[in-house]
Formats: sequence, structure tokens, C-alpha cells
Amino acid sequence: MAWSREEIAQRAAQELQDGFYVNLGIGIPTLVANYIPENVQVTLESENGMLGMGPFPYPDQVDPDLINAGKQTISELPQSSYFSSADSFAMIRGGHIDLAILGAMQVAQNGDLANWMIPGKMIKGMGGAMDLVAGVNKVVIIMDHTAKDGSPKFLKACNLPLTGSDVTDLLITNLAVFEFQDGQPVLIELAPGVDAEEIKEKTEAEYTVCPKLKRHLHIQ
Amino acid sequence: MAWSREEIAQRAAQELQDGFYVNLGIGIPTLVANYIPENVQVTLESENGMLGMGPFPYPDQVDPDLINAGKQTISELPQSSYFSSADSFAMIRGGHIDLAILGAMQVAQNGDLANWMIPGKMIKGMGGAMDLVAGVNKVVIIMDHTAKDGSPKFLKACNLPLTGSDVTDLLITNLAVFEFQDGQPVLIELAPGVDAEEIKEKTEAEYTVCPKLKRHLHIQ
Amino acid sequence: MNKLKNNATEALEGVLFDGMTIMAGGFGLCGIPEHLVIALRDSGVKDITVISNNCGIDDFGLGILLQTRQIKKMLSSYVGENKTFEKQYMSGELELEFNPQGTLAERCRAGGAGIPGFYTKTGVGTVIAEGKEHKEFDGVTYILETGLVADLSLVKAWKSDDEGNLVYRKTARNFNPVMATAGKVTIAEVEEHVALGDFDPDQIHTPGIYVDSFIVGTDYKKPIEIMTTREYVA
Amino acid sequence: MNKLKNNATEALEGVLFDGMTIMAGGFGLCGIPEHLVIALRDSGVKDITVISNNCGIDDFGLGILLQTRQIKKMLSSYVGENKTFEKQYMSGELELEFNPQGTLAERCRAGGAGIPGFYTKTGVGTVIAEGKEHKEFDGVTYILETGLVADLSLVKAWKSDDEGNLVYRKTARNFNPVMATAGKVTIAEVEEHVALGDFDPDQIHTPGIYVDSFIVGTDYKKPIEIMTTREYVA
Repeated sequence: MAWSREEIAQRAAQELQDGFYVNLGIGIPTLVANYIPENVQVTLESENGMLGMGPFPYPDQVDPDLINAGKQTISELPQSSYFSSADSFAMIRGGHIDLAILGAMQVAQNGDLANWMIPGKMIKGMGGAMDLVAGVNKVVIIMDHTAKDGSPKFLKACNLPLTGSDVTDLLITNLAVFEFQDGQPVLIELAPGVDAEEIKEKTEAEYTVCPKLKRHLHIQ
Repeated sequence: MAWSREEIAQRAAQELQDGFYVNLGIGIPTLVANYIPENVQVTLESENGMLGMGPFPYPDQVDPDLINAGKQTISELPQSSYFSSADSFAMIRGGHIDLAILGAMQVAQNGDLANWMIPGKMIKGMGGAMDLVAGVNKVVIIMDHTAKDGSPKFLKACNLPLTGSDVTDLLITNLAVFEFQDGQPVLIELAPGVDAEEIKEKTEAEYTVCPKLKRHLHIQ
Repeated sequence: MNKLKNNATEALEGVLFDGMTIMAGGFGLCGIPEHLVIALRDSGVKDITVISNNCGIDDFGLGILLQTRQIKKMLSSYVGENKTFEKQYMSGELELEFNPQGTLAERCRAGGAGIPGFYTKTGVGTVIAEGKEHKEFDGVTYILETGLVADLSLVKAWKSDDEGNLVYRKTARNFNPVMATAGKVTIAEVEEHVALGDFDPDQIHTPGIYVDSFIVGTDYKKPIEIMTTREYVA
Repeated sequence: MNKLKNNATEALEGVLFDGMTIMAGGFGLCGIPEHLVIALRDSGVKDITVISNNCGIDDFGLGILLQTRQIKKMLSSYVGENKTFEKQYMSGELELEFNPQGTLAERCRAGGAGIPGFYTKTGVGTVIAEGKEHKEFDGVTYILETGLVADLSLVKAWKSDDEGNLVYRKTARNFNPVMATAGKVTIAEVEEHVALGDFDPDQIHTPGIYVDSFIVGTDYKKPIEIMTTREYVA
């Protein structure tokens, strides 16, 4: 049984460690904030220029001068700080953010990532994604294991334009988790009821299987 | 009659224009602040991180956290702002300072400047001088026309290590003023009682003489 | 030197010309120079190259300069929320250069800081790297990006004093401080004009040296693109 | 994650090793991490490469690390006020690399910002340019300078909150904010510890992400190198 969006977010949240500074992308990654483990304190960065991003504001506290990188209204916390876009990306590019969790269209077996454009469609732009994957210490990618037509999204090589080359550290799909060890993908976990055969069928990328492959009964 | 230190500073102060942001070097250049023309408002920058440098503080207002680039205690003004060394030199390097007035050991006819080290002597370092001459829009150099032994300091080529190459815009000595026009020095003014012959004798650099050469009777 | 101008039109007087490059601060519709953009539209200046992270929405922010076809080229990181943009881009009327957001911010910072080029890992191995110089430092490959300078920078701040010292508010800061440094001429619009000495000199975000003139805007619209709230728990 | 340490010795525990590179903030004796430097001396760590604009005076600031011969190499822009320095340098005991002050500041900023190299006009045609890559941009020649990263950065701020958000005071800011970004580990010393929420988030100079730990110093000496005053006019 494949993981739901919430379960994927929950699994990704297990990568958070106490004291981490974290950037969460738009979409499912945003949900990760709802599953931060107890006893773990993380600081969320928003690349438009804020550390210590708080939750959505109460309706009477909405402030047009306070939005996140997804342009949603947010709130501040007692530890928050604001800075310019240049300072924000100096922080990102300089390797000061511990973890980024981002969505993807395709991932390749060498860690290449494609998540910003589909040729022929209107290109909206990469925003800060290229900077994040190039600069953040650990990049966790979240995506469905296959496209709507069932074709694999974890590939030998991406055929969509890249966001970054050799940048993925951990890939969490709705079916499995792959860890990139020395740049090589290793299947380390399976969603409940999913077996290694099914992953093999639905994956184009070459990968090894961890001897201690973890089979989830349920997400904890 | 050669100009005194004060008169040189007074002449240099005539380069100040209303609204200018100005950096004054250590020594005679510091005196320029005493001769800012009436109706001219300038903002002094100190490269250790301050705009709007005020005068020396009253004895009971001395603050060890408030010094200029010469490490002297100073005061602040209502328009002052503080910033980091990186931001300070971004300002300097980016061409935002209108004018710098600096001392020199030697100047060459191509505008080369030497003011930071004498081989064989203990080298103290260039501080911010190389950044200033490379970045500031107009560089005014102040120096004695000759060394103590009478040898010229305005040369065909500097023999001391350079602070910057082709950086001098105006050279004010105790005897004369040279303007660099398209990189070529032109003698434009003479101190009171000094004639063009004397300058010729005491100068190694090749220069042209401005047809409208100004002979100062006294500094105004 | 009075930096305070009466209105946006007066502030823009004498600095506009067809074919010029203009930087405009803001992220989405947050922290954008609303009034200066309207005055820019009313000026009729044409063939502008605009450097801005986004291009507003159809009827607000830089979007209004698309409706009048005053923009020849955009340099942005994301232009998702704009149908007019899409139409003009798809028809070839509008040129577009995408820059990764951090690269764009750093290019502005470099331009203002007199740095003509810098190396970054961002975009290596992607279309962004095509045609750019590659260089290795300690075994890692980087690409050369260049500094950006604009003929005019338009920025939005919260407050200004007479000197043009600026203070920004929350995430409305974004690209404004770096763009303020990278304009040959920089004009700011603010919500509040304070007296000289009202600012703590330790707390100024943009020193007045970068600001040629400023206006005090009124009736700020500040539209919210995505309103997200939580409920009070009883 | 408690970033507040009891004292300088505790803060330095586990981060020192012989041969390491340490950045130290300050301009002259203004804004220097006095207590951390004393603890550094007491630790006995050897063969340090120190990156700092100056090297203190004989008996204060980084100068005390010269007396104990713990410094192998200095990277500075100006070292004028120090006889011990002069002696050790002239005798060849001490290595010295001069960087123009702005280049030094920008190299730290670049190191902290993940920029391995940038071009600057500063030093072109001087000894500083020797052996460095030259490159033309728009017909002007620039040289390539590299980013600097330190094993440890020691900075002095005015105030810190629990998160390690820092605020500096007047010209004691100088190199501290950029060096805070360029240390693999950064330790701050402050005069005042404030509660979380006491800072206005718009007014933080160094966000806590850059600060691994901090101490609250007492009995700051803050010697003045050149006392200059004016007289009250009656």
C-alpha cells in the first residue's frame, strides 16, 4: 500500500535533527512542518529572506509584508530574523542550511534532479530551486514513484532539463526510500505492502538493495 | 612660497562638491575636513564601517566602539549609519564614493601611485588604500613635491611598490596642482611665488602646462 | 541636497530613456515599488529591460508595464502568475532570461559592489551553465556569473530619513537592498518619512549613499497573492 | 540546543587543534573577541593561521598569541602597531600574507557565501596581483581572488539572544559579521544576553544560524589606541 502525501511528509520529517536549519519546498514538502518529531527543534528558512518561519497567521494577523517563498502569508516567531535575498542565498549557497526537502518531476541514478521545466509548456522559472540543491548540505527529494501513465520517474538519466546535477541525497517516493551512498542509490526502505519486486518493475534507475532493507508496516 | 600643510588641505577641500560622499586618508587629508566650503555639504565615510563621520568627541563622550579608519575616537551625526567591513568596501569598490583624498610617497606620470611600502623597511600593510584608489570615482593625491633630500617624487615611473596603477586624478603638492586629463598630467596651478621653471626643475614626470595656468597669490 | 521628491512622477523626471535597464525590488507582490511602477507606466518609456525576481500579476506591479508593452526583456527567476506575460512570451514579443533566484540576487549584489564576476555552483550541469566559463576550485566545478548594474533601480522601503537612509519591514526587504546598490540612479518609495536622527545608526539597512531620491507613497494596496491562515483554537 | 556557554574555555572545548585556521573579528582593538583570545592563549593550541585585519598590540588582543608564539601565519591588511609582530616577522618566525582590507573582507564574505572566487580591480598592477589570474570585463582588467573559510571564527558582538542572533554596536561591527559566516564553527562573545523575542527581527545583524555558541563576557577592557577629542567651547 503506497504512502499517502501525509505519510511521505511524515517519513521525510524523520530526517529532521535537533538544531537543524531547514528549507521546505512548495507542495508536499510544506506538510513536513506538521510532523516535526517531538524533542526535535528545527528552524525553518524561507529563501525570500527569513529564518524562523512561523505557522500561518490567525486571520486578523495577516500581514502582506510577511510571506514565504510560496507567497503564502505566514507569521513570525520570537527567534525570527529577516534579511535580504542576497544574504538569504549567501546562507543557502554557503552550505549553512542543513536540509532541504523538495519535490521533483524526475530523479536519475546519479542524483540528477529535474523539477523546474517541461519543454513545450510555459516555463515559469526555477525560482530558488537551483540554488537550494547546489548549496544545501543534504537534499531530500519527494515525488511519486511513477508518472500518471505508470512510467518510472526514477531514471537512468533525466530527460527533462535539470535543476541540478548529482544533488540528491535521499529520495522518498510513495513506494520506497533510496539513499545515495557515494553517489550511488541504495534502496533502504519499502512502503507497507510494497515488495522489492514491485520497485524493480516501476524503476528505470539502477540501484542496489540494502541488506538491511526496512519494510514498513506503518509509518511511525 | 610653498603651501603649508593647512594650505594644501585647503586647496584639496576645493574639490568637494555639495552632496559628495568622501573618504579622507590619514595625515594631511584628515585636515581637509576643517576646510569644507560653505554651502557644501559632504558626508565622510570611514572604511571600517561608517557613513556620516562626525568630529572628535568631547572628552566625556569618547566611545571605544566608535573609531575611524585611523583608529582615532570620533563621534556620530544624526545622518550616520554603521555597516560591516564587507559592506563598506562594497560601497568603495562599487564606485559609490565620489572622492578620496590620500597621501603618497610617489606618483608617476601615468597616474601610478605608491604610498604603502618601502622595501627594506618594516611593512605595515596597505590597509584599505588599494581598495580606495581602485574603487573611488575621483582620487586626489596630496604629497610634498620633493623628498627631504630634494629629489622629485612626481616621477616618470614609481620605483616603490605600487598601491594602484593609473589611479591618480588630481595631484596636489606643496608647490603645484596637476590634473590627469585622459591619463596625462597637466600642470594647472602654481602655489604663490612658485613659477613653472621651478616645477620643471623639481619634477621628473613629463607633463604639459595648461594654457590657463593659474598662479595663486594666496589660497582662497 | 534634498532627496525627498513630491511624487513618483517628479522623482522619475530626467532619468528615463527608451531602451534603458531598470531593476525593481520585490518578491511576488511583497515589497514592490507600487507607485514608482505606475509612474513608469504613465511616463510611456519604451523597450525597457526589467531586472526583477518576478513580473507582478496581470493588473498589478510590473504586470501593468506588460499591458502597455513597455517591457522588451525580463530578467527574472520566476514568472508564474501572469497570463499577459505568458501570452507575450509565447508570441515572441517579450524576451526572457531566467536566472536562479540566488544567482540573480548575487549578480545584483556584485554589480553594486564593483565585482564584475563571481563563481557559483548554482546551475552547474543545467541549461543555466551553457556558454558560461567553468572553473574548478578544490576539485569542484563552478560557473562564472557576472555582476549586474542598472540605469535605474526602483526600491520599496518602509521608512526613510532625509538622508535617504532606508529601513525595510519583514520579508518586504527581499531584493530591495541589493538592487538599491546596483542602480546608477536609485529611487526609493517609502511608507513613512522620519526626521534625521530618528533612526538608530546601527539599524539602517540601506545607507543613504545608495539613494538618489525618495518619495512617500500613500494608499498602499499591497495585494496578497495567497492568503493562508490558521484558525483560533477555542 | 543551548548555545550559551558558561565561559570562553568551555566554548572552545573540542574545537581546537594545532595547525588550524582561525578568523578573529575586529578593527584595531575595536570590536575584538577579548575573552575568547585569552582562552585561546590559555588552551596552548599551536601553529595557528590567523585571519584578522590587524594583530592587536603587544599586550592585548591577538598580540598576546604572538608572545606565546602560537601563531604561525597571519593574514591581515595592516599590522603597524606591534613590536613583537615586527620582531617575529623580521626574524622569519612568523609568516605574513597581506591582503588589501576590502579584498580581505570580501574574501571572508565570499567564503561564507559559497563563492570560491570573485574578480576585483583592487591590486591590479601591484604585487598583490602577482601570480593571480587576470581577466577583462568590458575592457577593464580585474584579478581573481578566492573565498576564505576558517576552521573557527571568533567574533565579538554587543548582544545575543538564545538563538545566537547577534547585534553589533557602532564601528565595533567591522569584520565580525562576515567572519561569523565564514567559520566552520563560529563562537561569539557578547556584552549582553537578551531574552528570545527582545530583538526586533528586522534589526538582527547576524542570524543565529551562523553562531554555534556564545558566551557573555564581563569586565571588557576595550583599550583605545588613539584618543582624540575636541574641547567644549565655552
